[in-house]
Amino acid sequence: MKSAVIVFPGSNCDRDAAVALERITGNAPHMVWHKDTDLPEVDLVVLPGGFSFGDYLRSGAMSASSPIMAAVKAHADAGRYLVGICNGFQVLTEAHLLPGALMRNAGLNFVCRTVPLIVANDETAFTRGYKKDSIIKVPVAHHDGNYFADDATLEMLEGEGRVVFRYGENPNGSLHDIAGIINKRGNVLGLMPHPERVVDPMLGGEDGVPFFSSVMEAV
Amino acid sequence: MTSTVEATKDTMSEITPEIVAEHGLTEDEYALIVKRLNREPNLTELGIFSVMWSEHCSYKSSRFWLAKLPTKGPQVIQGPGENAGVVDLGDGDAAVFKMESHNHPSFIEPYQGAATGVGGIMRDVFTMGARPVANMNALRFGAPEHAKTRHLVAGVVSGIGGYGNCMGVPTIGGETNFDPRYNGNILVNAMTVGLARTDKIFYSAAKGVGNPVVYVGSKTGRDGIHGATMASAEFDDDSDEKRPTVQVGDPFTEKLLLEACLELMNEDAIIAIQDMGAAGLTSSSVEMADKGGVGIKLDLDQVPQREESMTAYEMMLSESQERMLMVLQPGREDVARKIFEKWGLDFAIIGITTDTGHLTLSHGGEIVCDIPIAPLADDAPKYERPWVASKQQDVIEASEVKAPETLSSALECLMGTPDLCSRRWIWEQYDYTVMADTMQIPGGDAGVVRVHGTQKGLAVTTDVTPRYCEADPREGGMQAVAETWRNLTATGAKPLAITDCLNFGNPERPEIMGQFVGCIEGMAEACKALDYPVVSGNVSLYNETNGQGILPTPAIGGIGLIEDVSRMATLAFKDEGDVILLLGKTIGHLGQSLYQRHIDGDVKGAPPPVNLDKERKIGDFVRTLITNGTATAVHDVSDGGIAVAIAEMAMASGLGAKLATPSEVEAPHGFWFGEDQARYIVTVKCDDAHKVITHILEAGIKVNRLGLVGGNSLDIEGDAPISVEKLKATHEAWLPAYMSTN
Amino acid sequence: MKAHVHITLKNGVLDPQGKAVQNALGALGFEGVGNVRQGKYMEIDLDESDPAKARASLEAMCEKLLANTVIENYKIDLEA
Amino acid sequence: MKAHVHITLKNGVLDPQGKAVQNALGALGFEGVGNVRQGKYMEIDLDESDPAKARASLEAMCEKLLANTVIENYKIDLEA
Ligand SMILES: Nc1ncnc2c1ncn2[C@@H]1O[C@H](COP(=O)(O)OP(=O)(O)O)[C@@H](O)[C@H]1O
Ligand SMILES: [Mg+2]
Repeated sequence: MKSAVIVFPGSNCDRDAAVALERITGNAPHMVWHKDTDLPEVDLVVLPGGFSFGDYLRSGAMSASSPIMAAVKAHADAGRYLVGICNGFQVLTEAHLLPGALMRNAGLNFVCRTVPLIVANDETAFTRGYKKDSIIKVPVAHHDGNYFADDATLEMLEGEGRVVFRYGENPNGSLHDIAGIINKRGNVLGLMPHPERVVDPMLGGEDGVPFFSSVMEAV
Repeated sequence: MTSTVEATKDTMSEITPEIVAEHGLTEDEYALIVKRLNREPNLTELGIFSVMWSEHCSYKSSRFWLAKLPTKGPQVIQGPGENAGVVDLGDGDAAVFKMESHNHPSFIEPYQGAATGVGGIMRDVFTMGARPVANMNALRFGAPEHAKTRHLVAGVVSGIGGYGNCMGVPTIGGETNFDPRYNGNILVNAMTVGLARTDKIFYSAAKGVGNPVVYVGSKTGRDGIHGATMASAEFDDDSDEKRPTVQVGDPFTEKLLLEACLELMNEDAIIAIQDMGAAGLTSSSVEMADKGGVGIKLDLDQVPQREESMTAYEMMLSESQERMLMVLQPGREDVARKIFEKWGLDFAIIGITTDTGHLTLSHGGEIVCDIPIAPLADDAPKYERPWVASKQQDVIEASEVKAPETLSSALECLMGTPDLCSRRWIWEQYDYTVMADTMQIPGGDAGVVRVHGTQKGLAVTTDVTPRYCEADPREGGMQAVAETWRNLTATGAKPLAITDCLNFGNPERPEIMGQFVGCIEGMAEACKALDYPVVSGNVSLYNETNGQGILPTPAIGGIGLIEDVSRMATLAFKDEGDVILLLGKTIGHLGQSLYQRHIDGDVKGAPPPVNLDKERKIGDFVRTLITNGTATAVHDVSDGGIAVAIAEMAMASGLGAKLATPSEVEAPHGFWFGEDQARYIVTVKCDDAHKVITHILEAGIKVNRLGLVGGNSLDIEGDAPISVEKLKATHEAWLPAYMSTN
Repeated sequence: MKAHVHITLKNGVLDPQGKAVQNALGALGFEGVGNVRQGKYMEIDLDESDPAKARASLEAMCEKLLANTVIENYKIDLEA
Repeated sequence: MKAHVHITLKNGVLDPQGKAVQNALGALGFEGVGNVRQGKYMEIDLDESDPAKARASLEAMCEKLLANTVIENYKIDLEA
């Protein structure tokens, strides 16, 4: 599988994502600078975690209008896979590639914690390697992870099975305990927890491995 | 252009004794300046002298004593004197690290003060070519009941997180204390460890004449002017007046600066590089020139400025953050400019190195400063301040301290005190897993990060027990070093070197100076005995309000190397049936213990004595038990004694233990809560126990078999058992409850 | 020309910060504090001197970047 | 009674957010954008109906909680 990681100024999980992708897929991803306008031909694009543009104004807002984003949208429109992790999820909502918004955590503090995550849908390209309703342990580390959408949107997400991950213990006040959602077509997913940080048994588990290997099998 | 400073003098306000005093200089110091210059300085020059000769920059009260610390060893690549210390990790890897205080700014504006402290220490590390891989923070707050404490804790913690998290550097540990002696002067000490290649380390000595001096990073504003002199002044009740000197941190810009600097360091372009920290442009340019033995000429009109009509004085004294000064190879300016522009940062050539030995500044077409560099740096005043030794305290026998109703009730009480409760509320606000190399998260003996792409681990800890330092500065200084050594050892790491942050009261008072001297002597002795040199550090004096000094707090930051992270120890119990051993001798020393403080009600007496030979022998032995795979869990014994150590091992695992007090013990509370040094709790598999005990005894080390891991409560024979769950609930409760009340 | 832009959360969008402020004010002993909503306020200097053009340009800025119109409203005022 | 509170950075205090917004607007192709300063804006509902009392109480709130007076100024407006 070929992949690319977009590097925004202030991204800081770009290396973590690259290490995880190389470890699991065997290929090092392309690292693409946000000012570029072309994407290499890849199967998966990752918008990594971090504090792009310092999280100033709103998390993900400035990145969402970066030059590379047109190519990222085209990649998604072509049905290829796109995932946003943490800050990447915030970018996806700001770019309107996923509905809703990520607000300040209900407790107002940054929260770094390994949380139980429930796999709410195991039929997506990202979660086929998990079993529905199984509980995996994945760290979160964010300040703005409190998922908000209006009632109609929530109803739609639930009705269409688009809530992919739910918190077992909600760390941030997200509505419906939402930790990750997918678009209607099933190729664009955003989640706040960091699967790329749990792909090595020495570092607190491998519960993130199926996330990446599922996509690899899907392509 | 006029060529002498004399010509501009009459446009400057005359230097009055009041102006001299406002700059924190004594009359004698001013007289010395006039003598060295052979004339009166103008205001800009006076400002420059005042920051360079401040306690913060010149270490005038401490230099004499700092020289007593051992700084050498085969592992040391760079000792004190550079932006940070450097030690060898083998295979071409080096660790670059330092700790620094941001006490006064954090008291005035906790969020920004702490944030810019973290930003500053990270710059010290990446200036040397290292990518920061771990942050630590050592915090001291006033009494929980004090009106300001909660607000300060909230602000400091979110400031540290706000900066470190944005930089993408994991914060993997620290320490936190509360004591009324910090009511008016909190301590915020931040430490950063970075990784570099031994052949790619960058230094600050400006070499060569005619080389371009380059400014990069953020623009200069009127931030923190006189921050460095403020950091050296005592507080009084109208210190609110000093507020505008607070700087606002911009971690996003610093992240860009980090990436841009590391990118440029891959090119052959930098001769010297120095961050602009305290005293900004002044200290960076003077220090670079002084170390390289050259002069420097700056054209202040070229300095990127955020505000209009800034004066030379303001530009030289501004402490705007996120800036660096570099001397480049001539001809490489464009390579550098391109990189900084890519990252959206200011880049300006603002000067040139010269052969004059002078710092020469021009502004608006006039020379506004022309002073020899040597007196600014090397010839700064150095004081051997008078000191008196602290009074020796009597040793208190355990039998003189009242026994608790039950050991378990005392333990439960202790685990819920501000001194021993869980710091989770703090460290969950820090991203400790970013960079995906964190092997031990906060909550253990030391934080551990893997050296990226290798099997090596870097263990990091910070420690000091201020109440011991006050009761006996020398023992306290030794103990602080020994405890870091022990915490590193408990993970299986070989301790390599330390950095320090020496926080004390007003050195002009002989008792305070006596504490300083005692602590340094104790530290020096421990460093020598443990082959554990000091490679960097920082001194923060005048932590005093209305004549009340803080507890003497020489915070020590230690780092150690784990050769193979698959052979690392953690403190959590592993399996039912494992045998719990105590290594090291227990007398039951309760003087200055937390038991005394919380159960008996009064802290007094001598602190536990430190025996460095034993410390080393037992630690080395424990490390082999870890590296040969025999130890299943390890934890050192410190605050709260054996009972607390075992409780921490139980809570981390959810497993309980069946324990018994050794038959020869006369005062069980002394045994379980005494804070005797050089001890570890080690668990081993039941089958190995006999053999291990024999080996320990053969090595001449005292060992007690305390019991077995198992069940879900801590159960000391003859005492009331207590469930691990209950202990954990108590342990986790205090801090979040405290922080959520108003 | 100077512009003042207010960005506020739409009705029905939850406001964790406003809520926390409201609670904190109560805990500090301030009585009779009802709903608190927190928004952003920006002062923007513009070269443009024609008010109509400035407003049009500011609207575009708000739509594209300054506000997230899924959850936020904006209001533009030009300094006379 | 409803109050509007503006909290802005004092003159000379670095505003990283405003600076980043200014750069981002430039990158998006908006021309002639000068200085941008970002502040907070709060709407607070109060039971108090006496304007003088409301203002006094709001001032206390700003001093104690809403503004960080080390680096920020505040401005209180009461809705008629
Ligand atoms: N300010 C802090 N930041 C991060 N971690 C902290 C902080 N304060 C305490 N900790 C963590 O809490 C644990 C307990 O601290 P402490 O009692 O000082 O440990 P020890 O007795 O082993 O030195 C340690 O793992 C430490 O790293
Ligand atoms: Mg310890």
